[in-house]
Amino acid sequence: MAELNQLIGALNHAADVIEENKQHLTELDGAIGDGDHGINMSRGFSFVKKTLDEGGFQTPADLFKKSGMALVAHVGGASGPLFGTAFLRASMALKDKTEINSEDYISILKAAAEGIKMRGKSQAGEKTMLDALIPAYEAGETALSQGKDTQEVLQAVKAAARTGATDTEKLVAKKGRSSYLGERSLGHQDPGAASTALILGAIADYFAAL
Amino acid sequence: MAELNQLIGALNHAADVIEENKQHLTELDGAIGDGDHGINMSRGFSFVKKTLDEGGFQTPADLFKKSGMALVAHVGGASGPLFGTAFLRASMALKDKTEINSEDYISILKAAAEGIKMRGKSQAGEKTMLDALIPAYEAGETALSQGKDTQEVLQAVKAAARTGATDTEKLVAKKGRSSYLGERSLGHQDPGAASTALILGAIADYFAAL
Amino acid sequence: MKKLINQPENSLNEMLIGMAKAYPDYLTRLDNTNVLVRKNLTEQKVAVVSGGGSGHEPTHAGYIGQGMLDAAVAGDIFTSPTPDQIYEAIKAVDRGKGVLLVVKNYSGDVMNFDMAKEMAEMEGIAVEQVIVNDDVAVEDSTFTTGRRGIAGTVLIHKIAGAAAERGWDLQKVKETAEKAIKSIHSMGMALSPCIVPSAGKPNFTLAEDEVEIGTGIHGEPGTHREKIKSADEITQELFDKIQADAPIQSGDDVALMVNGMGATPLMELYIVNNKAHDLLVSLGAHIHRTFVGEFMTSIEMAGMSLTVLKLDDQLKSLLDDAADTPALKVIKK
Amino acid sequence: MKKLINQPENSLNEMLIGMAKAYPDYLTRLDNTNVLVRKNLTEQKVAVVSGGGSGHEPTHAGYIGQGMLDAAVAGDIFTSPTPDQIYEAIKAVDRGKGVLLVVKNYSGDVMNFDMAKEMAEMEGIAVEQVIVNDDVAVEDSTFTTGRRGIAGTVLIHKIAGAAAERGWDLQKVKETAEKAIKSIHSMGMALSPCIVPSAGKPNFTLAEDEVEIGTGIHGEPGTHREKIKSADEITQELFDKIQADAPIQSGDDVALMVNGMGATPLMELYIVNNKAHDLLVSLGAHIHRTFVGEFMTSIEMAGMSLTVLKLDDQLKSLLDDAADTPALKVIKK
Ligand SMILES: Nc1ncnc2c1ncn2[C@@H]1O[C@H](COP(=O)(O)OP(=O)(O)O)[C@@H](O)[C@H]1O
Ligand SMILES: Nc1ncnc2c1ncn2[C@@H]1O[C@H](COP(=O)(O)OP(=O)(O)O)[C@@H](O)[C@H]1O
Ligand SMILES: [Mg+2]
Ligand SMILES: [Mg+2]
Ligand SMILES: [Mg+2]
Ligand SMILES: [Mg+2]
Repeated sequence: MAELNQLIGALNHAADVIEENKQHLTELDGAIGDGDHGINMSRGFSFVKKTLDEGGFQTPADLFKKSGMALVAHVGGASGPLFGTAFLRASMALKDKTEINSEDYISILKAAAEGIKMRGKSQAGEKTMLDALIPAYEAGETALSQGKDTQEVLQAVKAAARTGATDTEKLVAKKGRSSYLGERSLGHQDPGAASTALILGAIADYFAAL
Repeated sequence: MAELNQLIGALNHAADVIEENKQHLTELDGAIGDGDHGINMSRGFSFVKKTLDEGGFQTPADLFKKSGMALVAHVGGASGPLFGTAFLRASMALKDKTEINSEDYISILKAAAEGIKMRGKSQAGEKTMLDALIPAYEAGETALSQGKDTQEVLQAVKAAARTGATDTEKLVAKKGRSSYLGERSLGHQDPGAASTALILGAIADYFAAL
Repeated sequence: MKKLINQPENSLNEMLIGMAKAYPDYLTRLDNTNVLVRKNLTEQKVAVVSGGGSGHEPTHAGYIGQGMLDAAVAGDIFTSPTPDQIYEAIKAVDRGKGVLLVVKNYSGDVMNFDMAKEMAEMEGIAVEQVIVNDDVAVEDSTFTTGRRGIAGTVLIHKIAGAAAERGWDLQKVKETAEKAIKSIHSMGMALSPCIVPSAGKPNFTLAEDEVEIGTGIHGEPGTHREKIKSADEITQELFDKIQADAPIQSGDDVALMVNGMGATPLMELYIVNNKAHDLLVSLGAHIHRTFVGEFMTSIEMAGMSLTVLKLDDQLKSLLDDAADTPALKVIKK
Repeated sequence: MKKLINQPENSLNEMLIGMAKAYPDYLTRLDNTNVLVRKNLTEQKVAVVSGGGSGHEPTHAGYIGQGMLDAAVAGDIFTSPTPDQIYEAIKAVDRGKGVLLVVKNYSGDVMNFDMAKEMAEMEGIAVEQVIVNDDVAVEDSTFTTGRRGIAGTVLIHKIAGAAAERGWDLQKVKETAEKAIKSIHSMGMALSPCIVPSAGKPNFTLAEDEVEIGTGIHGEPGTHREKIKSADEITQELFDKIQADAPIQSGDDVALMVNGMGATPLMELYIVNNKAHDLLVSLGAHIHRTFVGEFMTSIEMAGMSLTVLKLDDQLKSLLDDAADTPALKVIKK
């Protein structure tokens, strides 16, 4: 599926998409949180881009590790440790692989989700980024088991993440800042789920366009 | 011109007129001061009314003294010590007279003006209550020297005070809070001059209606 | 947005420099970080570190000094600081007796402090953490994020700081802070919103005759909105909510805090204090100490919060211990 | 008008009760007056009394205590107190060594304090008076009322209070305060107006992009209005006006105060402090002490004032003397 250079391209594209959606993410967070999710993500991913520009990565694992460190150090808020942990877990799952295939992609998404669960003491159905990420890797697993090709797997992940994010509107928040609203969080999309769907979508789009 | 009872009536009427003009005086003060002159005067004169109701005055001097003390203790701000001193000086000027004539009236206005000058370190032309009071007693002196009767003297005082107050619009404030505005105080009537004209007008009206 | 700032993105940095310049005897900035550290650290004591998003000044750095904090980590405005920053603070103040982190219960703060704790522990530093969750406006539940930490946190700084200054060990300092956290309850309200400089517009709106009850310190929605009432009625409403949660008994000793959110004048806080005292006294409580002022603000939000801390003899004496910080000084008699 | 009050006409009274309840160790209310008096008056010292209109909290009563005021007389909001009240304060605190009145230069305050002084002198009490007029926004002239007294007054309380606490006699306390008054200069600005509760509406209006430069502490008009600029530019503008009036020379020792008017958050005051420090340092001044916070407010006006006090050795050491009051504490090192 991808070598180091392509992974760098994919992450760069994801960072651009986050930047384009800064305002949108902030508005989502404004409705049920403190209105900074777009700002946090844009700040964090601008440092990811800086890391990507500096280059010098040994392996995909190294790439994810350094990107994850950039996220941990610059996103702040709740999403910083969560996306950071997700990237660091992805890195650990890759060990010293030099390129990754679609199976690897799904297993790093799964490892990322496990990391978020651990760090956030959270699980599916609590109206968080997990509600985009878990359906996404599950859809990927299904596609793989049906023998779909890489592009199809990536598109299945993208579509499921998007649907998962949209469906968070039907959930009552149990974790994060929006949980303070209880029932009042219904009818709003979770910003972290939205940014997760954007990132997974950007990765799929990048490889589709290669 | 007046015995104790009529003086009580006149002061009562003056207090009512101040109360009716509370808002107006406050607006004048809002333009070039701190917007409390009506509030201060209304509070002070409500205590004058209380003093008048309690009664038990020995002489006109006693009446002015107790009213002056009420003003000193309840008006506050700049106008409190000034109107208070004015009333106390009026009281001193009356000594133990049991009734007062129009000459007495003019001389207590003059004594009041002297008290204000001393207390306020002020003089004519500085855009203060003196610019209503000084022309008022001067008009009264002229009327007296022309042999006018009591009602005519009172009306002359009223008219001159009114004109004096209006003419403060043409003065640059040199004393009191409005002096901080310098030239910006031009075009506005001095609130203390306005209240002085109201009081002297109310006294004239009271005796005219007897 | 009408503010005394320069470029919004420089506000945090300029504020930290401005604080360091204001209090050179108390604190100093750790190079290349948003960490302010106590000058003349007391050797041989547990260090107490707190932090969180900025915009709550004087919280947190205002409480650096004798008997309170050894370091404060400033995040961006209303955004938790990152683990690397917290880690730098821990390293800077550890004197070999360990470090207590006082964290407000927000997912972001908890997770970032958690990661920093892990990083410090990997370096062999003993770190413990307490989570302040005094806001009774939010439902208490172990299945959710639970209650927010608000103004009561300042009194936890005071108590943990005094315990550390006495030379107690990390475990005892932590247990004492946890005891105080169990006994502290707060509830706030807002009259008007606040503006995060980089956002440039208010984070919520209220009608001219409306107040929000139960607001957090970032303008998070509260329990409900209502028509504005008298200060006495609003104080009663907040107090009842606290009382429903943690009933005051006759004879209880308490500390009371009336905290201003930023734009509400002291005059109004004293009027609220007048009523809050009456309510406590009518229940038979003894008010050991009263704090009225701006302790944990929400930029320029108008509003206030009430905090009631039940005291045993130990907590009383820790509150009475000397403290010498820019924003809170207790002079021992 | 959105305020945490009950009946507007009760605000002053409820505020005073609320203060007395908050600080029982520091002050007590004189029966049937609006006077707050220091608990445990130091015997055998000159008493220092201040006061003025309310709405400037923590001024004046917040400065009652060791090393500052012995009594504070509260007038109605933005209205000078009356002579009878001031007289009661003087009588309550005189210990036979005389009383110094610290008065802000407003016609009303000056005349009411004058009358009270006359009343006390008739009773044989030695009374002296100093008039603070630090506001360089107003032209200085002996033919007019002259300059207003604003936030610098708090530092005069500190200095006069320290001098009295040292046991100096009335004449020396007065002369020291007068020396400090000659060396203190302030200038303020407003971002938004304030509302006197009994008036119910703002005392002036400013457009969304407008600020008023040179405003007094009652929302009195300043020197001019202008489009809002950066914090650095506004600080520079106020500072230049102070500097034009009382130039700082290289090597001068100064105290700097950045005072918040009520609604302006501490964050912004620190940003201003950052710039003000730079300006002083660039002139070669040595900043002996910095005060950042709300010392003399204008109810809930947004804005700030700068105060620069030039110090000789005597004033430095008086500023450094211990003070223990609700709103200002100096712990002697
Ligand atoms: N415990 C948690 N587990 C998983 N995701 C969480 C948790 N807490 C918060 N989140 C995610 O973080 C997002 C908010 O991120 P952000 O706004 O950047 O941080 P903050 O809430 O601190 O302002 C939420 O929309 C949610 O998806
Ligand atoms: N030194 C003075 N001499 C004479 N009158 C004065 C002096 N200072 C102020 N005044 C009068 O007082 C009036 C203001 O009174 P008021 O608003 O009640 O007090 P304050 O200015 O303290 O709010 C002015 O309009 C002016 O007429
Ligand atoms: Mg957020
Ligand atoms: Mg006035
Ligand atoms: Mg946030
Ligand atoms: Mg006034």
